[in-house]
Amino acid sequence: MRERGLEKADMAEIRLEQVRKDYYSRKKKIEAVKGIDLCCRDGEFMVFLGPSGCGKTTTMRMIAGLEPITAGSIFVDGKKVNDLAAGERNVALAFENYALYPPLTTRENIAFPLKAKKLSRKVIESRLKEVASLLGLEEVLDRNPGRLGGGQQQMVSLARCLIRDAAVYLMDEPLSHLDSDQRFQVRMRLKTLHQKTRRTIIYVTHDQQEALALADRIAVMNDGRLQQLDTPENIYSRPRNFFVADFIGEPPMNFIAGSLFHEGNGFRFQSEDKSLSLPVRAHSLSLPQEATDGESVILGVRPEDISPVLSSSEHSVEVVVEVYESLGEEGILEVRCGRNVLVILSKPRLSLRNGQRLTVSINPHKLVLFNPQTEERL
Amino acid sequence: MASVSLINVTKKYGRIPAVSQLNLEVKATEFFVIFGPAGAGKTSTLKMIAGLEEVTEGEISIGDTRVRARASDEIDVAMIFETYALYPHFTVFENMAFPLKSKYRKLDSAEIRSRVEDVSRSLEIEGFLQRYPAELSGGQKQRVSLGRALVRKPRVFLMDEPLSHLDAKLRHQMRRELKKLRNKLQTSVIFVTHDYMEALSLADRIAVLDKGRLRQVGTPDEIYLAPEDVFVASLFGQPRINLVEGLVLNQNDRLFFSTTDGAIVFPIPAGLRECLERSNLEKITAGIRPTSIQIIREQSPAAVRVWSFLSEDTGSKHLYYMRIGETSLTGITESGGIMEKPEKLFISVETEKVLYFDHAGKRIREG
Amino acid sequence: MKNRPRQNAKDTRKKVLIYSGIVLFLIFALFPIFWIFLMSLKTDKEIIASIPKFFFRPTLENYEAILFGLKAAGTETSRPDFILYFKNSLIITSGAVIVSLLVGVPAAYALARFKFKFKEDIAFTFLSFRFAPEIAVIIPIFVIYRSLGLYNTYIGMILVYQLITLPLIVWIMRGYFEDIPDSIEQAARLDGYSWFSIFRKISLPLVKPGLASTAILSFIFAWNNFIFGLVLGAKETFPVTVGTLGFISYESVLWGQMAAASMVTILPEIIIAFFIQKYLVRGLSLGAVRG
Amino acid sequence: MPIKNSFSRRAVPYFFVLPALFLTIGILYPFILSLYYSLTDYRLGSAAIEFIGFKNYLVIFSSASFWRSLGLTAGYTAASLVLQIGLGLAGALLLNNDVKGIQVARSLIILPLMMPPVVAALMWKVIMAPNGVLNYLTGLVQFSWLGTNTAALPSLLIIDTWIYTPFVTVILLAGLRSLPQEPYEAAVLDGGSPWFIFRTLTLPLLKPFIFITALFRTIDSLKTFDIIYATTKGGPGSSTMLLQVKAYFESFRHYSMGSALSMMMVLWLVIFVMSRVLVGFWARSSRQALGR
Repeated sequence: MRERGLEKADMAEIRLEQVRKDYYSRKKKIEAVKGIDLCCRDGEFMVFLGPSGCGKTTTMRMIAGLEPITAGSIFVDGKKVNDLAAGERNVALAFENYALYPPLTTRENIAFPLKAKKLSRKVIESRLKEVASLLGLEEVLDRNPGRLGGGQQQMVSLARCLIRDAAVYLMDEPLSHLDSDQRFQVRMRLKTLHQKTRRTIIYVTHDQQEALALADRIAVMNDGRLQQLDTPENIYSRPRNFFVADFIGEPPMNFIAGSLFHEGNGFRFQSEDKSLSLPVRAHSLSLPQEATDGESVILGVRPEDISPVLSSSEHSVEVVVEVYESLGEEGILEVRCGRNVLVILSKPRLSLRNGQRLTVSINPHKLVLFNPQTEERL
Repeated sequence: MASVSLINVTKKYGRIPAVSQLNLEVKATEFFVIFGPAGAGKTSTLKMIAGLEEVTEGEISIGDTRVRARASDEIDVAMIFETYALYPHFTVFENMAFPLKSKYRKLDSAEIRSRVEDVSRSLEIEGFLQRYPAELSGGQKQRVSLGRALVRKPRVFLMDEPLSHLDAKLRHQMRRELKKLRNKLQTSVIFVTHDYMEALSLADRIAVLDKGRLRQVGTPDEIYLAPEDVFVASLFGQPRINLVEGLVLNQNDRLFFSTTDGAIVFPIPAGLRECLERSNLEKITAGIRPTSIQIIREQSPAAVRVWSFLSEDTGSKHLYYMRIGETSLTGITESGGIMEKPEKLFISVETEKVLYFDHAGKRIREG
Repeated sequence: MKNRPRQNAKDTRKKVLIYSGIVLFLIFALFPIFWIFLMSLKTDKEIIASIPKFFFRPTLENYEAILFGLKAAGTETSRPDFILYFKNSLIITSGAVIVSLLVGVPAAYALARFKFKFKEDIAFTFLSFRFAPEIAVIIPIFVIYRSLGLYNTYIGMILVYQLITLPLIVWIMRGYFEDIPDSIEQAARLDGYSWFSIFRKISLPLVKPGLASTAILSFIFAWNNFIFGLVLGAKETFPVTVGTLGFISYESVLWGQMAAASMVTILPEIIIAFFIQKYLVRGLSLGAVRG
Repeated sequence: MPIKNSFSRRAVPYFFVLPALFLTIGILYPFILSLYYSLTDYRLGSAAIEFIGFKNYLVIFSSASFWRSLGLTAGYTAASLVLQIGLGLAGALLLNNDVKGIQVARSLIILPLMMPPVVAALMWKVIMAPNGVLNYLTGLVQFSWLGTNTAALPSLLIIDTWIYTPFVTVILLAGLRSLPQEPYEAAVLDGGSPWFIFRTLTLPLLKPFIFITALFRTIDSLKTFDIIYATTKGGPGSSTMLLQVKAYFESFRHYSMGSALSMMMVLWLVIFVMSRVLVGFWARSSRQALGR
């Protein structure tokens, strides 16, 4: 083995072709992953994002070789690895539940993969130092995992993954047990490390913020299927379907059911209860090529694209304040407009009373329309 | 509806004090949040109010009755537990009816039924009344535990991190629902949390605890805008407030803040002058919230040149991690696009929003 | 680990090794029982045959002999007493378990839930019964029983069997009670209930499965006891364990009947043992291992 | 009123333990009595009891047969511990493989454990009889396993091992099944060999379970009585005369209760010390297994 630090070692491109996973629970077949095709490029930071039970962890475990693949193929750097055992695939994995070796000290835990490969003590020591300082673990190296907090244990697990010289680094919710301060810190370091070393990373999380912040590309998954694979920016502003739009963003996107009517060279959207009416023109994020008058659609608009205004305009609506939260950095406003409830991200410390009437303007450039049947974006 | 007062309350486990010399006065119908990091003594305080834990020293009273240890059954407060604490062998209905059947209430079954049904309708759990807790999702369990407290119409509600086990989306949504509910509820609520957003959103007043000691009591605005010390300032806001050490400079009879290496210099508001001069402070710490840092693309007189080594796009916000000399800063903007690689930027600081702390971490106030 | 993707010759070889190991282990564990079962179906002549027989014509006469006292061919005496011993065992064992439950379950609850003075000392005292050599206690009890007239009585036996059942029930049940989250009982306190009603309405129903299995396990342990019956009882109160030994006397050894008696003795235990398998580990280790 | 109230609240725990406490005191009384009798010349049937101090102890300590008995007991315990833990661990590792039909094997293995030791011993007595099936299977002719001086104790060990190995297996299996799966997955991914993993992971994690079984087995082995009474009754000669058996004959055959009880007090002390030691090992290994 060559002597080197944490810089990138091997080329690695991960390709999944129609990968499926079924398992049986009480004789009932459960389809955990229903055919996934994706390619994680060499040096890419890819995030698998989705709610719990969406198949993201299962997919990652199949890449690692910890779960047999029901159907389909997985390629690492062009080589099919379906039949390789986990130990032979040269992948490193940081487990969500740490998976530390309790009888060993932190130092021994982190060094374990290198010791198992019988690297020289000098190499182990120098890499250990580098990883420990990256994750701020120098102080706890001689303690056993049981004496560390959940966050620190998770750091140790991450360190044990990063110290390796693997083709691909898999990380399963590696920041989930950190407090929010640490999470910002480690997120920043991880991203900086990736920008420096360009290792191939597949990162699993259910936290959309984390995904947006870290990923080169995000694979949004739900119900065992890939929903969208794209850059964070596109995922956020051009969600392919209803699920992606709803899952990404906090507070989540507002959805209003209604219909489209022709107007000028565009359309006018009217909500079902007629309380809300907005022009939808070419500058919106989605515009149907053609639509019959009265075609039902779902209008989506993000909370930060609605803002209280003083005077009404073409893009404004009248609403009634239901709840106003001042959260320091920002304010969240929940308002009612007919039968629709809208959540608005606003400035903090507005003086608003419950039941107060308010005019809000909706950014016409950021409107998204969905087909209510297919739930796809128009 | 009753006030709650804690006078010099201390709680020790063995010799280790979990709560020391705590004085709190919760007014009737107030929504009072006890906030602090893990190990601050929040839950111990709540359990002492409920009579579930013995008070080592001091006195707690609800209305005009003094709380005695081990007399939790008598004191008529309702508590919502972090883990919900539903009775696993009872249905949802039986869970909610249980407090109404105790010897202190003993309502007749028609009354019990109507109360349970009313509350479950308002919480939208009327469809689950015959289910067992094991068959419910986390959010539903949370509602049932809320319902079990609401049917009682107790004098005080105690809530121990009731939202902490919900996933982020549901948690934010339930927080707003709780806020709506709170407007209807004319009862005092003592709510324990470590989530600063819950504290700011829900509270009439917040008490910040640290290692069993009270750091500050105040309205959410007071706590956020005028924190007593560095500790309180850094607990509220995400990412957390930038703490920059530096010196007070006097130039042309105006006071300036300058980092020790002189890389960032900005004026100190005139109002603080008197205090700074009186206490003769030289070394101070400036607390700059990430939101008070503006990223600007071009040079201007007020601009500071920084090296931004990383930026993150989290949808509605952009985070910039920066370095200026020996100082690290984090900034948030609502827009600005993402940098592909590290680059030089200019920032300006909203100087009127900067907080200043002395060497002991106390905030320097006007006058 | 469990399902490695690759299926190859190495895996097959490993499987063969595992299976042969398990089979060997099972033979070691089950052959004696199997052999005695065969024996109980043989005539005494077949039993003492110099070359043991694996194939023979089974007969139920040993069972008839011990259960109905019928004189079987080739045997000198019959032992209808066995029924009495079986009944004795049932009475003593159930009695001991019931007394231990009534007394031990509340104690276990207190040890699990409350903080009070001498708590750990009390708990350790229960446990120390398990450590003491039986003869050390049995001699003074023998003396006391003689003077109080408890010797060779059911009550006396039930009392002395507390040495077996009480520590078992207190220690195992303590663990089950400790498993109930504190907050559930605290919720019930705040809902306006006294400790006694909480014990009755919340805690006890929640440990029901543990309670049942613990009762069964202590039943088995009591049933298996030998020395108390041997020393403190006589024919009227001998349990089956002592009774079975009676088939071997100086005059004769009734092999077949002894085998049949053994089978009848262990049958009820084997049947109920299957029902509490899930809880077995916990019981066997007095709650130290939460299997 | 408040004072009384507070008193009754404090008393709640004692209400729960009280019945058990009474019973315990009832049981404790004979324990104390046995300690007292061991300091007397008490003989069954004789009316007068004289306090003789430590004379009984002095007598047994100067008696070769007592030391021999104590030695046999210790040797028997040590041997059974090694045999049973070794075999039990092997069995547990075997049964921890998730192959088809394993559930059945796991259920069957507990059968010997459920059996009264006396009955189990009787079964083996039949099997080990000179014309028994064991001789037939091993090809020995008219060998008396339990009736030969040198073979009797090892034969008892076989019986003991047969009865109690399932106990060790069941507990260690539960231990193995309770070990977290993820560290093993991590170790496999990290490329550790099976032996490396067993040594660095499995063994340290399993230690607390091993010590807890060792604790129970040690206590029970030191007290072995039933299986010896059912088979050899201490013979032939005194080759299987473990302490409790010796004390039984001393008291209920020779009626010298005082002397028997003094032996039991010594045994009790040995049990107490051994269990303290093992509990200490157990606590330390638990801490290590939890990584503290």
